Amino acid sequence: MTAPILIAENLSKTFHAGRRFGPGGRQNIQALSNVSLKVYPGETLGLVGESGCGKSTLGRTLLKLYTPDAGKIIFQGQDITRMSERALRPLRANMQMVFQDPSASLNPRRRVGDLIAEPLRVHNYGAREKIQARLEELMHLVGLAPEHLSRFPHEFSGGQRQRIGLARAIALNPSLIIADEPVSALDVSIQAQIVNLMADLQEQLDLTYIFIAHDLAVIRQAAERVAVMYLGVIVEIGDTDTVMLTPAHHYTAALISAVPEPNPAARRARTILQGEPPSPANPPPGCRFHTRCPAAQGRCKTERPELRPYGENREVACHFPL
Amino acid sequence: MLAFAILIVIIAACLAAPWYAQNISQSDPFASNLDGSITLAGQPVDIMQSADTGFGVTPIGPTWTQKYFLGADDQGRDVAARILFGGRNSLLIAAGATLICLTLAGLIGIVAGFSGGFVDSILARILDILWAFPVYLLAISLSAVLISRGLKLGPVTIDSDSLLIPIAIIGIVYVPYVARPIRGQVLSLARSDFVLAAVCLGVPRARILWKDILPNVITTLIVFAPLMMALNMLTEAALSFLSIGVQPPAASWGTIILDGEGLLYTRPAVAIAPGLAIMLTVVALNFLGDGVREAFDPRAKIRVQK
Amino acid sequence: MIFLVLLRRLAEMVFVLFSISVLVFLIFFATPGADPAARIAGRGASPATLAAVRHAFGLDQPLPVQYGLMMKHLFITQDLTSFVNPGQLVIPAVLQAVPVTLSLVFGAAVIWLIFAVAIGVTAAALRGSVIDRSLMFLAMAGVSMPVFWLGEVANLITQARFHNTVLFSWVPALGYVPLTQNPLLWFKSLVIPWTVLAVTYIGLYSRVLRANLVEALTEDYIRTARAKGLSERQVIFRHALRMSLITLVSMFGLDFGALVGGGALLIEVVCALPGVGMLTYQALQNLDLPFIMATVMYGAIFIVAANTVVDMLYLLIDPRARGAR
Amino acid sequence: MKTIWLIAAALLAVMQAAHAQNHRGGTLKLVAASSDGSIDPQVNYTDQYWQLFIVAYDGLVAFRKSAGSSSNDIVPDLATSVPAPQDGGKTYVFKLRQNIKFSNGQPVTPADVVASFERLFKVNNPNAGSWYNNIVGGDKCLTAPATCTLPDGVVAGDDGTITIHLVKPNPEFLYQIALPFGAILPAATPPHDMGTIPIPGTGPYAITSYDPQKAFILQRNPYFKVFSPEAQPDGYVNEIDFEFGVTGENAVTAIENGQYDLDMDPSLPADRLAEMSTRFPRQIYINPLLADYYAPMNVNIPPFSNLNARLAVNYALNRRDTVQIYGGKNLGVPACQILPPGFPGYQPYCPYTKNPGPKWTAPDLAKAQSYMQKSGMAGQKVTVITDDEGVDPALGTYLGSVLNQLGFVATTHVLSANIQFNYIQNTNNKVQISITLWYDDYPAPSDFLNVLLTCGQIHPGSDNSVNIAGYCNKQYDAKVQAALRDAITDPAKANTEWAAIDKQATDAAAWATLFNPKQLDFVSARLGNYTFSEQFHLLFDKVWVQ
Repeated sequence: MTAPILIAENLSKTFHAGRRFGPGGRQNIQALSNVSLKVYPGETLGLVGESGCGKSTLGRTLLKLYTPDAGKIIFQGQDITRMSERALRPLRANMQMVFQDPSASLNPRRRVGDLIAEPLRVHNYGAREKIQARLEELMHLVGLAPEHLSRFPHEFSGGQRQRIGLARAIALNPSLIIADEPVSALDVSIQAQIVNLMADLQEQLDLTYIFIAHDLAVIRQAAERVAVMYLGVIVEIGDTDTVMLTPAHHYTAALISAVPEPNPAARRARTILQGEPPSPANPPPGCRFHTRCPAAQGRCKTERPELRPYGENREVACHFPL
Repeated sequence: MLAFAILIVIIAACLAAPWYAQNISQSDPFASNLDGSITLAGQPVDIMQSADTGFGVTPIGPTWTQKYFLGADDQGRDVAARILFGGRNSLLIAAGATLICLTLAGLIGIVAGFSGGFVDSILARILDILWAFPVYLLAISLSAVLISRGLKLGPVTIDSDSLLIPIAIIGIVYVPYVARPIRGQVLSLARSDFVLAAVCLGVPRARILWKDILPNVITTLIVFAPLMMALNMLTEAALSFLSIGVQPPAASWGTIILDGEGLLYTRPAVAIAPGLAIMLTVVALNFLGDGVREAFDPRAKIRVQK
Repeated sequence: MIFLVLLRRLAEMVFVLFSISVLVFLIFFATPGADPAARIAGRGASPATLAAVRHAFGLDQPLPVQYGLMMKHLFITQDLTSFVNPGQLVIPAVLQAVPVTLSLVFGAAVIWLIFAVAIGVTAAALRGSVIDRSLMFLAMAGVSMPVFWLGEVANLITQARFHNTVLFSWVPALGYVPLTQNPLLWFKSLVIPWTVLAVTYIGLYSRVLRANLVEALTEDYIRTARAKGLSERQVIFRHALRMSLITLVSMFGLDFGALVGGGALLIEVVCALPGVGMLTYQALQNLDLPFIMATVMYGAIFIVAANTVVDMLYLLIDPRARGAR
Repeated sequence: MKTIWLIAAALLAVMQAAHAQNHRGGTLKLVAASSDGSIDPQVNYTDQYWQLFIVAYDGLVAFRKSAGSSSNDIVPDLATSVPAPQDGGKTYVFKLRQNIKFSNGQPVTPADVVASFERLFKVNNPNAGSWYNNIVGGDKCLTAPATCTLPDGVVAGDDGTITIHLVKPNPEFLYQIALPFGAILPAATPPHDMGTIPIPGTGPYAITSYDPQKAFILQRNPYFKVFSPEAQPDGYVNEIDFEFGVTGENAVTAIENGQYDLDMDPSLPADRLAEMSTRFPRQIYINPLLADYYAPMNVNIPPFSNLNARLAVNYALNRRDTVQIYGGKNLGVPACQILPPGFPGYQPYCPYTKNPGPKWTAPDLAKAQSYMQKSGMAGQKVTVITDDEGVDPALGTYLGSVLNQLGFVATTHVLSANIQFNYIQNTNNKVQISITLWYDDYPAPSDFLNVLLTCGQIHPGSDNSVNIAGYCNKQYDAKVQAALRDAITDPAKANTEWAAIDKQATDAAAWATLFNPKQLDFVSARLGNYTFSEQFHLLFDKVWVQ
């Protein structure tokens, strides 16, 4: 196997919410706790979990949009954890992000051409004509007409806006794109178009994706490997098919069983999760899932399970895997 | 856009003040004219009319002719011409103060909201202090100092009779009213996805500020502009009324109301006319403000799209 | 938790008040013609006498010491006296003025709330009609009038021009009559100032209320209410108005605080009401630092307190605000 | 014949007594916009409160309580007679009256007199350093007020005499102790400004309460018996209520309605004058004031350091216009010189008019322009500093307009009346020209010519530097000193000298005198026996309200 393009080692990130003496006092929300991850060139790694589990935080931390409190991020062999923004800037060309809500991630007051040209200008892509040519090429790549360059984002539909977001992300020929729920704001029919477009682009441009989603169906369609997160921790990681068909972690199983199965014959016994997920401000000790786990035992309450290899290309963090 | 038209008319009229004084009223609205007289219906009439008993002198009332159209003030000056001249100062001060207020508020709001941390805390504290300082008290205190001694700040020297003093004072006192929402907006902009996207693209902070944050802030400032100008207009009038705004012989609508206060019982037109002028202008500005807000406010736009 | 919040607010308030007091103190000493010794000593005092006065009043001490002394007299021993009327205690004078200002602001508030709700609801119910437009224009005119000017004009009409007509012959001479002394006269002497002060706020509040109501009427829950067959009036009064009033309450808190804190200065001066605003105005005219200090502190306390109360109300009304911030 | 005369005299006395009895009682209600400071008679230096102090306190001597110029005379008060100066004008011996009691019931003793003079220093009386330090030991008291004693200055004899020794002769000493500052107070009065706490006195009225936000109230002094009718007659009214917080327009209305008897503020609203004079002519009293409205010009900074510029202003000023602003020709008399009409040493003199002579007639604009040209000051920036009370802003605006017509670039700054007088005195403020008003303290020419125009009255950087123009001329000062000396021995000669000094000061044009104002009192319909003293204006113990 080739060397990973991105390695995350024991990343932790805590947010401080509220003021020390403010209403409710100061809260420390542990969004990431000792997360480790490797991403290989050319693959699509899915990142899945309930909302609030820290997957978006992980995505943003990997891109150094947030600075981790502890741990290491190694991108293309370089440790970027403590790099200054200025030193990081050349590397930014190689790692990009696509956001969930294209209407929020595109400044409504700037024209599409201006928006897409922004990275080209910042990274001194070349003269005006060269940029213009590149813009048209990009529009073509994402399936939009070059005439649309002079329009404003609000003149487009949601799907078209996401195409613009993609065009901007690929403008500098990055190697890695982290797509943070890129399709969850879109209609289902459009979702497939975007997922297909992303797959096409991956093929053409040799891209690596981290594809964040809460929708298992999308992950199944888009990702070869999947990492399942719960309360700031990766509980299971492995090939998508393996994980989906034979989940090893009880949380993964519950997640999968919650997905409506189109084929009634294939319906399995459903594991229904009890209650709300605990607050990330006050995560339970031991296995973070033990409060809701059907198989929880005494040990789960005190001892935190580490991510351990479990079968081929798979790791699970559970004392009593399925 | 009627409001806009009215404003244009008012501004034009005030700009035409010298022309009016020279060609219509034919008097110097800044020179006392205590022993002059004019001809009305063929009769010479004193501008300052002494009572038969020898007590009290009453200026001539509205003649509704080109000279002394609205009568004279206690210096025998043509009130109509003074209102036009005064309007220039009132508008100038209101506009100047608006400019200062919005610039300062924009700067403070952006710096506080975008830099966060220590700088933000300091600036937020300063805004808190200004906010809790009763507006008129602050304005009056500052005026008391500046009007009587002028301002010397390093190389900058402002004469105590300069219009810049009321402009600066009024500009400063309302800064927190604008800076607070701007700071809030910048804070939310700084956390917005498109700024995050820009960071992700490797856009330098300065460029993000310039390209992504500033245009949004400026839009907000433009929405604020007519409303602040209306507020400043009223504040200027109040300060001048308390004789700590524009200093004689210069006039503003506020000082003319003050002049008229002493003649309220005999010549109410002197005080009423500039008050109406203020009201008309402020109404126009407020309506203009509503218009601008509807044109710029994203929420309003969404509603239109629906 | 509320206790902690209050504690934090209190600390903030103390900080703000401290800064304001320092600011006032410095502004005062930067003001020419404000040498308190010269004014205490009287006209024509010789330099030796001036020096003696300066010493007797501690005005020869360094500024920080003078500041400390003043704060001690204002807050701890509470026996701060005027520079202009020697021996006059500042705090009783302020306390004496408070009922006047409260009378003024309370009455005006009652008037403006009643009228603002009536006008706002009418305009919202008849939105788009000529009545709506005229009411909103009048409201805008109310907001746009200089309040001191309106007061002058009201005085002109009720005290001079039409004083001898049936309409205004009941209006007593300007000034304040304590409620305890003669309730009827108290009422009569305040009606005009109340009205003048209320006009701006009627304009402001009715416009805000109308806008809120109109927006609320497009919300889903209102559609549901309509679907349930409620009449338009019921929709407005039971549902839309209730939500819109929250905004109004917070506006009201801030405005009320500012007015009680001395924001009614102009109207008090114009209508000759010896309230806190008038006291402040006179203190500023006299450059009577102890009085300026006391009234500014008083005003700032009210403004900050009003802010706090409004924030607290928000916490109580809107649970979402608790987690945020 | 004789009996008839006697009967007639007796009848007259009875009638007068009945008259007095009929009018006795009631409350005199006074009103003003705001209060005026301490009610300590040895501290307060305002005309308003002096008017009240003179019915509550007595000095050893007093100004006669009468109308007209006889009110400028010194009469015995707590002393049995007005002493003639001894020892070349350096010693005065007073004999204290017996059996006089303070309003707290204590008898007045020589010890009270001594203590009162010492107290002048202990409370830092404004004139302690300019008048009373002439008492032997005064200068020492000035440096250490707290421990002030005057063992060689004010000496109480066993026989009820008080002997006062002066350092040098002073022709105005009796005037200076006849003012409320010279009030004799109980020796036990605390040695600091009493502020709002009333001090017992010996007059027909005693201060019973004072709240600067509300009212100043005097009631009859139960211990008062008439001892010197010229100095301290019994009053008619039982109580004097002086209320604060009612401004010009409202005060006029209230007096028209009979709610108050008199507005104590110095000027009435100009736009009500015509109405008052036509509707209530019998309630108006006009009396000349020994006062100048004037525009001091700072002779030490440009442009008025140039004599020609000052002359130009003086020639250009239309003093009739200023009188018009003040309220019309019946309320003021145009003037050019320093001394007001009727003052000792007054000789009518006006060089700054169309036809120079004793009277101002019209401005001489041609001369003004030629002086202006000579001065070369055209285009200079000038700021007129005026206050915000009464007609003063209008006078300031008018002066600015005149300056602009002359070719200056003038603006007018309006300052609060409470600070303007101090502001224009302080040399640090670099005031070029201002509008102000000076009332006499007592009828001696030095009160204008010495106090307002000699070198000794300039205190750079101080808010109390009453020679506002900064005029300092050694030769002029010498003349003033000579006149002061001669006043002791030969008052007539001194007055001639004062007239010459007045002329010299007028010619130096350190001021532009505008006019001598008159006092207009608008009183209620019920107020009777209006008696106007030139020193203290309306005498409250003379008027009746029923």
